[in-house]
Amino acid sequence: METIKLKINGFEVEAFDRQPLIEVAEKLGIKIPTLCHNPIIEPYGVCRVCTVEVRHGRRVRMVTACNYPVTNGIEVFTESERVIRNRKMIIEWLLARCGNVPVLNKLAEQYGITEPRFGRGTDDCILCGLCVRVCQDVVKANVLGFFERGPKRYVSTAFDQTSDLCITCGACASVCPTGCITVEGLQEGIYKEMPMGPITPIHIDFMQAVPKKAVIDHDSCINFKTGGCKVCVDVCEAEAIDHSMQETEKEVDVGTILLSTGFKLQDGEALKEYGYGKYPNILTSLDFEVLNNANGPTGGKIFTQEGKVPKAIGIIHCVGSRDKKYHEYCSRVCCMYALKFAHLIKEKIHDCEVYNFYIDMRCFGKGYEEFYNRLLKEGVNFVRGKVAEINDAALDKSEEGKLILRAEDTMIGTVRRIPVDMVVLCLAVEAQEDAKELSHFFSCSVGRDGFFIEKHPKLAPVSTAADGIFIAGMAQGPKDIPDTVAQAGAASSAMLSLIQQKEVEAEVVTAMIDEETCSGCQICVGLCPYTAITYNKDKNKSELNEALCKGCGTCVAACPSGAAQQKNFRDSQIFAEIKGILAV
Amino acid sequence: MSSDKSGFEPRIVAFLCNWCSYTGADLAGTARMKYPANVRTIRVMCSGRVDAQFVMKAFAEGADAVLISGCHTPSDCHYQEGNFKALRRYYLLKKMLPQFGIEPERLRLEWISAAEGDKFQEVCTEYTEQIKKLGPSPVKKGVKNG
Amino acid sequence: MGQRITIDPITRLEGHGKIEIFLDDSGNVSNAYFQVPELRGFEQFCVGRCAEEMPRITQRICGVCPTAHHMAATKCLDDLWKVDPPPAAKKIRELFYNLFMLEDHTLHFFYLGGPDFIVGPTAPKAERNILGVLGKVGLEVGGKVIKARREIREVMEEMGGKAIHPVLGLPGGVAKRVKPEEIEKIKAVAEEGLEFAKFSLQAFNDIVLKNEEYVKIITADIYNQPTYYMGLVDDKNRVNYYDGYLRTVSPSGKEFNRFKIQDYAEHIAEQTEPWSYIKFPYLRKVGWKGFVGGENSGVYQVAPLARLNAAEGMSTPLAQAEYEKMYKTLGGKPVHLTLAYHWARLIEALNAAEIIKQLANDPEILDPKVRTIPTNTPKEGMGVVEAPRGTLIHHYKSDSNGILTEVNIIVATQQN
Amino acid sequence: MAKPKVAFYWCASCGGCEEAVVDLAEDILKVVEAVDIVFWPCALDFKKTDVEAMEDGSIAVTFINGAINSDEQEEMVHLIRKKSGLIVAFGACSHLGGIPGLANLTDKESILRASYLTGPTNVNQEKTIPLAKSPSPDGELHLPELKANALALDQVIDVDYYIPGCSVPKKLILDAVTAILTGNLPPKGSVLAPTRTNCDTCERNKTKPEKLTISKFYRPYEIELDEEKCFLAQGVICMGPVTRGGCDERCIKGNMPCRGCFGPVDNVYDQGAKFISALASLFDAKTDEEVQAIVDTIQDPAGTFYRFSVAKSYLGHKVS
Repeated sequence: METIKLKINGFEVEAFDRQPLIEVAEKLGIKIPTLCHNPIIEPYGVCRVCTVEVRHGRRVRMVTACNYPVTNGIEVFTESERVIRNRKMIIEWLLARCGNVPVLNKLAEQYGITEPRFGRGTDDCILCGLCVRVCQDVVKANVLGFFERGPKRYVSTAFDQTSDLCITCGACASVCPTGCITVEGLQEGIYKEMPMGPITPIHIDFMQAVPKKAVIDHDSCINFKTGGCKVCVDVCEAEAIDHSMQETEKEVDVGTILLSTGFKLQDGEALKEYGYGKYPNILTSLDFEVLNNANGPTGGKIFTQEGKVPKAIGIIHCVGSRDKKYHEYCSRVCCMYALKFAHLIKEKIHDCEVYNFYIDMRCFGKGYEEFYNRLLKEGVNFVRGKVAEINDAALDKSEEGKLILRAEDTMIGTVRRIPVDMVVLCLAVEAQEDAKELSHFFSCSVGRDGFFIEKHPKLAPVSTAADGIFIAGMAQGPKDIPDTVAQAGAASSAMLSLIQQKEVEAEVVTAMIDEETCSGCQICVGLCPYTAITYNKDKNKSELNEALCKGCGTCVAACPSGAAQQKNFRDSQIFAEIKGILAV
Repeated sequence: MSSDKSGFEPRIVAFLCNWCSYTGADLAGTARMKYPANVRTIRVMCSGRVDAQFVMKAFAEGADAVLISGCHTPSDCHYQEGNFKALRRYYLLKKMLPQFGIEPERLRLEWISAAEGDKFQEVCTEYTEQIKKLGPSPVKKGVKNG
Repeated sequence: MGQRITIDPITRLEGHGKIEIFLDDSGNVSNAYFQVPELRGFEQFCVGRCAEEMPRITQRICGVCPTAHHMAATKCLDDLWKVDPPPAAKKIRELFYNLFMLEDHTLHFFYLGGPDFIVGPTAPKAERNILGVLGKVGLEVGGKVIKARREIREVMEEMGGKAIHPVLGLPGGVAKRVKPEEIEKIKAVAEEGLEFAKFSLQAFNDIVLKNEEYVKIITADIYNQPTYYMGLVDDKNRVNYYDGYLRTVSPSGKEFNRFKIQDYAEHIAEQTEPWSYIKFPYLRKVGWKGFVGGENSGVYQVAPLARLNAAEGMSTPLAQAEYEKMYKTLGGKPVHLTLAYHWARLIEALNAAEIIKQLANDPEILDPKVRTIPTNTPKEGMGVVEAPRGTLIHHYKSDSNGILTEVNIIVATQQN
Repeated sequence: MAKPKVAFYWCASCGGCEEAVVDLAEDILKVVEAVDIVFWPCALDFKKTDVEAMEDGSIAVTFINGAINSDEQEEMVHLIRKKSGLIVAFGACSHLGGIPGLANLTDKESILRASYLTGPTNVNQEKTIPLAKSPSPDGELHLPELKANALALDQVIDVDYYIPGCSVPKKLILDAVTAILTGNLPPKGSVLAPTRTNCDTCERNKTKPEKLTISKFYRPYEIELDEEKCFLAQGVICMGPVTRGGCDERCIKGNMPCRGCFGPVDNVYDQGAKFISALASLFDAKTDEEVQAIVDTIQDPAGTFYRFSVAKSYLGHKVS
């Protein structure tokens, strides 16, 4: 593209030929006021506020900067006397239509207009057309348009009816310079759905995301609704955005697989006695983690829902864990993060009373017990006993608006009643709902609690019953970050060594099928969950793949010919055992 | 061993799967839980390995009762579905045993997980009591094969 | 005290027997006891079994006449489930059954009873058997006997799985249809069977009837046993092996009664003696008077001669002619001579061969519909056939699931 | 050279085994030529005393069929054992106890009661039961004493070989005789039949689905029986998979399922229990209720799975 030279307010500047003047000025840091201009929309030059003076040789003209294409050798004045005079007039005319719009009043103030000569109108739309253009050109929803002509001109939807075409993207409202367009209920809805505030369809999931890359939310992106917008494509200098990319399925051959599907936090509402979902100031540990996060909605400040700084916070351990009603297991991580919460609260709100309700303190790791001791010194309250109930039934004025925790303090042998402003529930960690389905898919198994079962708790803690399938992290059972990292390391080493081996070690208890006595009846074939047995039609024999066999022996028991036997668990061995144990 | 009911000490053969029930029995042991010595265990890799022949052989050898124990259904089985095979054989065997004059109560199937040492203890204790009440296996009374 | 003769085991009998003969001081027979020294307990151990398995279980009562038990049991199941087999199934059963009658009668004649005549009753015991028969009649003829029998058995295997302990019968039909490609062999065998039956009668004629010695033995007084006779007859009172009415005639040849199998228990009763495991059936309405013959004793006979005595003729022309010839030769009906059973047997074989030929040429036998699936709830059923050795009755009671609760079987051997 | 002496004897049997020998037809002549038959109650007129007179071990081989259920049979087989070089258990009854072994699922008292006292045709007010010794006007009469249970031959005497089947197929008899005459015999105790089960040669085995499961059992009379499809795949109990082959699948070719007369193969002892293990594995059921519902469609498991082998099951008989 050809480069030309021009002067703005006396500064010489280089620009592309026919580049909009307002862009060139902006590059120089010269601000030209405008109401109807938005860089993502084609300039329209309707509000006239950006009027500037352009001289070319002897020719002097007043033009709108937003849509004036620069040419070589022109000289521009954005704040000349004539410009100011013209602009004043333009603003006054605008005020004659919209006398009470803040953005106009602000401009009027800037240009020293106190009492507009043509009076103040009561409309609030300056007919800049941004909304119409964004809806038509960008969003491509074509909902808004101009109607009537001359003084009666106005913006609306077809026949002034609520339009079915409107996708409630809110683009019109966001571009409207006067703020006269609002989308009813939108803000409210967004905030309710997204406790951390609205996010744009294109966003980075969270600050610590790895990889830290933007993603487009298919459901809220305008492009996926109307085919329009693509503003992001225009602005992305790296040209990294491609809306046409499709989800694809890829088949990858691998030798080993790691199942590290993580966990899910128990649903707080399932525990009725704790009133989660009923009282707004009862948070789950994850809610609190968000609230407390420096990147969170409050910037890391701890507020109650009412925006007050809490004076007392209760942290309840073992919610749903170590509880026959929910999960019998210990979730393992709660004690330590509960202590961390207490510590952070104390750090942020010095005078806040923090109560930790616990069954036992399980500070089992390196440095953990020391941390607990530190918290004791910091003045955190520890109550040994389970909270029986949380409600808001105040007994006197001082308790009003507070949450009342009732718990037995087994240390002093009495039932306590503790009013607080906020409660944090340390909910149990649970196995993923689809873990079982996944286990069938990978021929491994899950335990009663839904976590993947390791091959041996001590000797093979990262392997599963299925060769080549490994597990790590919370998918295998509750564990903290150091343990997870250690297990992940172990699992990946095990996987690597398996790959390096190039040979697979067979089970010592695999089955075997004697070809001489197998009659090919095929009864065993369908019984093997590992598809280790196949029927060889030509030979009329069942054949066993020892590498796949896990040694359960089901086929051996079922084999009507006794042709299938299991190493170390042969029929004859078991019969001898039966005889032996009944001998006396 | 005395065969009269008062001093009768039954002999119960228990087939335990390696992953759940045997480990459960192990746990009972490490937890110092006592269970009656009447229960004599045989470890198999999976309850699905238990052939009905083992049960009949045990009775023929004079067992007063047979316990088969594996991982809980439906999903605990280390081998995915061996326990179902045990379940199916169990019901069919139970239907047949009376035809051979053996009370069906002398065969029992229990799901005991690796964590249920206490259940293992309970089952053993309770079953031993039950068989004590039921009396010795009729196999001892009969003359073997004429 | 007189002398005691024990014949143990009785040989050339398809079953177990023992005879104790007591002689008085003068050497005459004072008393003889036919003892059956075994009891396997079918009437008890069939209880608890699935009714439909009876044709396959009860045939193990007798491996020489398994088809008779198989068929009696199958018919009993029809009655138990109150189901009527399709026409083709009935014909297949009847064809199969007559094949069996033909084969068994000739077996009996040549292998078991016949040696006495063919080889001669005074021949050394090492020769008084089928091998002796072969020696006497020559290998060519003997080969013919063996071949005919083998071919009949092969056809039976084709139709019923096995010749010994077939698997043909199911309540309401048969397990397997007869296919067009199989019928040709059956027809051929039917033809040969008929020739063979004729040949056998001829052999009897030549070897026995032309020999005055033998005729003397047959007609000898000691083999004259006047009793009641029982057999299955059709509507026209002709001999039938597969189905019909049970008819008894008195020692003088008059019809005593004629009844359906469902009423058998009114007419037949069984006597137990402490010295034999076998029971002794008798006519309930005449009563048990001990082991004596005559009008006043309920003892009756079954099997070929009894059947002929109890009927008024044969259902096929050639057999009818032979029937008439026999009665004419032996002096009119009824014939009480025990050894005439051999003659009657061969007449029946001829009759069976003629029936086989008829059925093999009946196109309806090829109909693929050979089963009527039972839908009624089973309770009680009875079935009867004429086994080669005589009337065979099966009677079952079951629970609603078809599991047997009571079994009563009256086998031919009991009745003689 | 003298022809080897051969004998046949029967115990609790039906005569079908003799019939099977007769069914050798023309081939019997070859056998007869090669041997000297010295005892065969059903076909030859030799008596017990003839056997007693023989020298010990003088009979080269005796084929014994039938189960043992009386003291007389027991005595007789002991006598024959003494007189014979080889004893061959011939047919399902002497091999496995056979159908008479079904009596072991009941007891002697019930058998006597059902046979002589109850039933529609028994007239027995004196409650007469046959006795081992009974007086008669002519002297005491003797009957063999019935045993408490029927036994297979090897539960009474030492058996060298077994020829299975009910009935025994022609080919097995000829093969066995040839093996004995030529001295080309497998180790003692062998069953002279194939080492694999029926499915090995069964035509219908091919029709099994890839994964065989059964959700309901039908009794043979309840459905139309497909003449080509595997019985198990039709939901009909067939003992073929747990039964030694060699019978040429005669019953199956007759379109009826196998009932197991050949007994189990070498690696299996208890045919019925093994069948339970195999069959139940195929149930399409995962809960107690589902399993029970399928089991409810199976009638008389003992009488079906042990049709021929009650005597040779681990328990051998009903125990109470």
